[in-house]
Amino acid sequence: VGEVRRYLRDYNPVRVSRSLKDTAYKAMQAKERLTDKLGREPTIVEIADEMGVKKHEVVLALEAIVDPVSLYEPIFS
Amino acid sequence: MKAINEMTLSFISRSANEGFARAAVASFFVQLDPTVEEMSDIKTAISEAVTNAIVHGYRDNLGKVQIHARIYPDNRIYIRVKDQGCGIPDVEKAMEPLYTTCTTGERAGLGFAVMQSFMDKVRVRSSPGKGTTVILTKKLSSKQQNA
Amino acid sequence: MKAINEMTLSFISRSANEGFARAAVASFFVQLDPTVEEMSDIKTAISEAVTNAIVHGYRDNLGKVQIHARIYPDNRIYIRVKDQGCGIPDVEKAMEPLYTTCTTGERAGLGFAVMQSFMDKVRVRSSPGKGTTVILTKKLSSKQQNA
Ligand SMILES: Nc1ncnc2c1ncn2[C@@H]1O[C@H](COP(=O)(O)OP(=O)(O)O)[C@@H](O)[C@H]1O
Ligand SMILES: Nc1ncnc2c1ncn2[C@@H]1O[C@H](COP(=O)(O)OP(=O)(O)O)[C@@H](O)[C@H]1O
Ligand SMILES: [Mg+2]
Ligand SMILES: [Mg+2]
Repeated sequence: VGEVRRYLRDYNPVRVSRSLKDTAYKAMQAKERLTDKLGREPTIVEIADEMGVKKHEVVLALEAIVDPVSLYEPIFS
Repeated sequence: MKAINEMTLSFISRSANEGFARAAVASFFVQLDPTVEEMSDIKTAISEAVTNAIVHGYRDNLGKVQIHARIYPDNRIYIRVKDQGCGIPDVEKAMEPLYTTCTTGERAGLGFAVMQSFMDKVRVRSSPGKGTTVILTKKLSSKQQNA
Repeated sequence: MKAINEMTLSFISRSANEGFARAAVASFFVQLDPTVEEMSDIKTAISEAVTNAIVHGYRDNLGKVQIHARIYPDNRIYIRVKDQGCGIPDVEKAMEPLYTTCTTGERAGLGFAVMQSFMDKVRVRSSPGKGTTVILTKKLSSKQQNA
């Protein structure tokens, strides 16, 4: 039983939510680096190029770290 | 001026779709290569408009929210958020900062003020019982200007 | 089974919108918190379907591409990509791996094969002169199973 439990725990494929947060964190670091280097705010495409990812990946990643506006409709589950 | 690109998005007024709408619109406008700040301003304004449609327009029911977005050759963006919800009896009053019909204390009455401060122009058309349309426009700084 | 959430997206068949469509659909399905692999499969399949609409359906002109996406309570997703372009005379043949009408050598004729390998089911309806509809479905692993 312990082994099955361990297997289930280890078999934990990376979820999009986590990978987006990782990307967002890297994007914020790239943004700071570029701001220093360029002396101005970099564009999203410049950040994506710096990271070697597509611009849409940066957009979606940044979205994942936005505080959601509080809504009082109950979230369906 | 004729738009050089446009898209339309429609979805159910579920709260889960607020983030989706914001991300989808951001994914559309990234072709203009904005900065993170510019994009964040646009996203914040859209959030407020979509949230209003969901929580006020369709207060007691679910309905459709439609977003139409356009890009003009001079770097102007156009966003129209439309609901067929309860409508606003007095638009001018609704747009006053701190005015809210929310009685639970959860909303600050600053949604329209936020849209106005983050976008160049905010237009609202509404008829009670028929729905509300909010039009947001903004001219983005072009890449040339940033260089 | 009734969908618990759905959205519709429509846009012009410009190549700039392929990436947008992929990102927008991905951001709709983020609410299911799929695995990175599942999301990448979905994005790849959508890319192929949207690219086909843009490059084959509207080969010689611009037109509208519509995407309709649904989420079912059992974690099944449904994606319909529709164009009103030239249509496909022989769908069965078109779906054969390596079959392509592209003569520039740019396309490998593997679009439908890719959709089929990344999604559970691919259905295609098409009439010459009227357009093509591709329906992709897939059941995602639920969080509970993996937790
Ligand atoms: N789409 C809408 N449908 C119906 N009423 C709306 C809509 N948008 C705004 N309102 C009304 O305008 C008021 C002010 O909106 P807003 O400035 O966003 O503040 P808040 O949402 O915090 O109440 C709302 O309280 C509501 O009464
Ligand atoms: N939306 C569409 N409209 C018209 N023809 C299409 C469409 N999608 C696919 N086709 C036809 O089916 C063929 C095979 O498609 P696909 O497997 O994606 O390969 P490829 O795009 O590399 O040619 C295309 O070459 C084209 O003739
Ligand atoms: Mg509000
Ligand atoms: Mg193809």
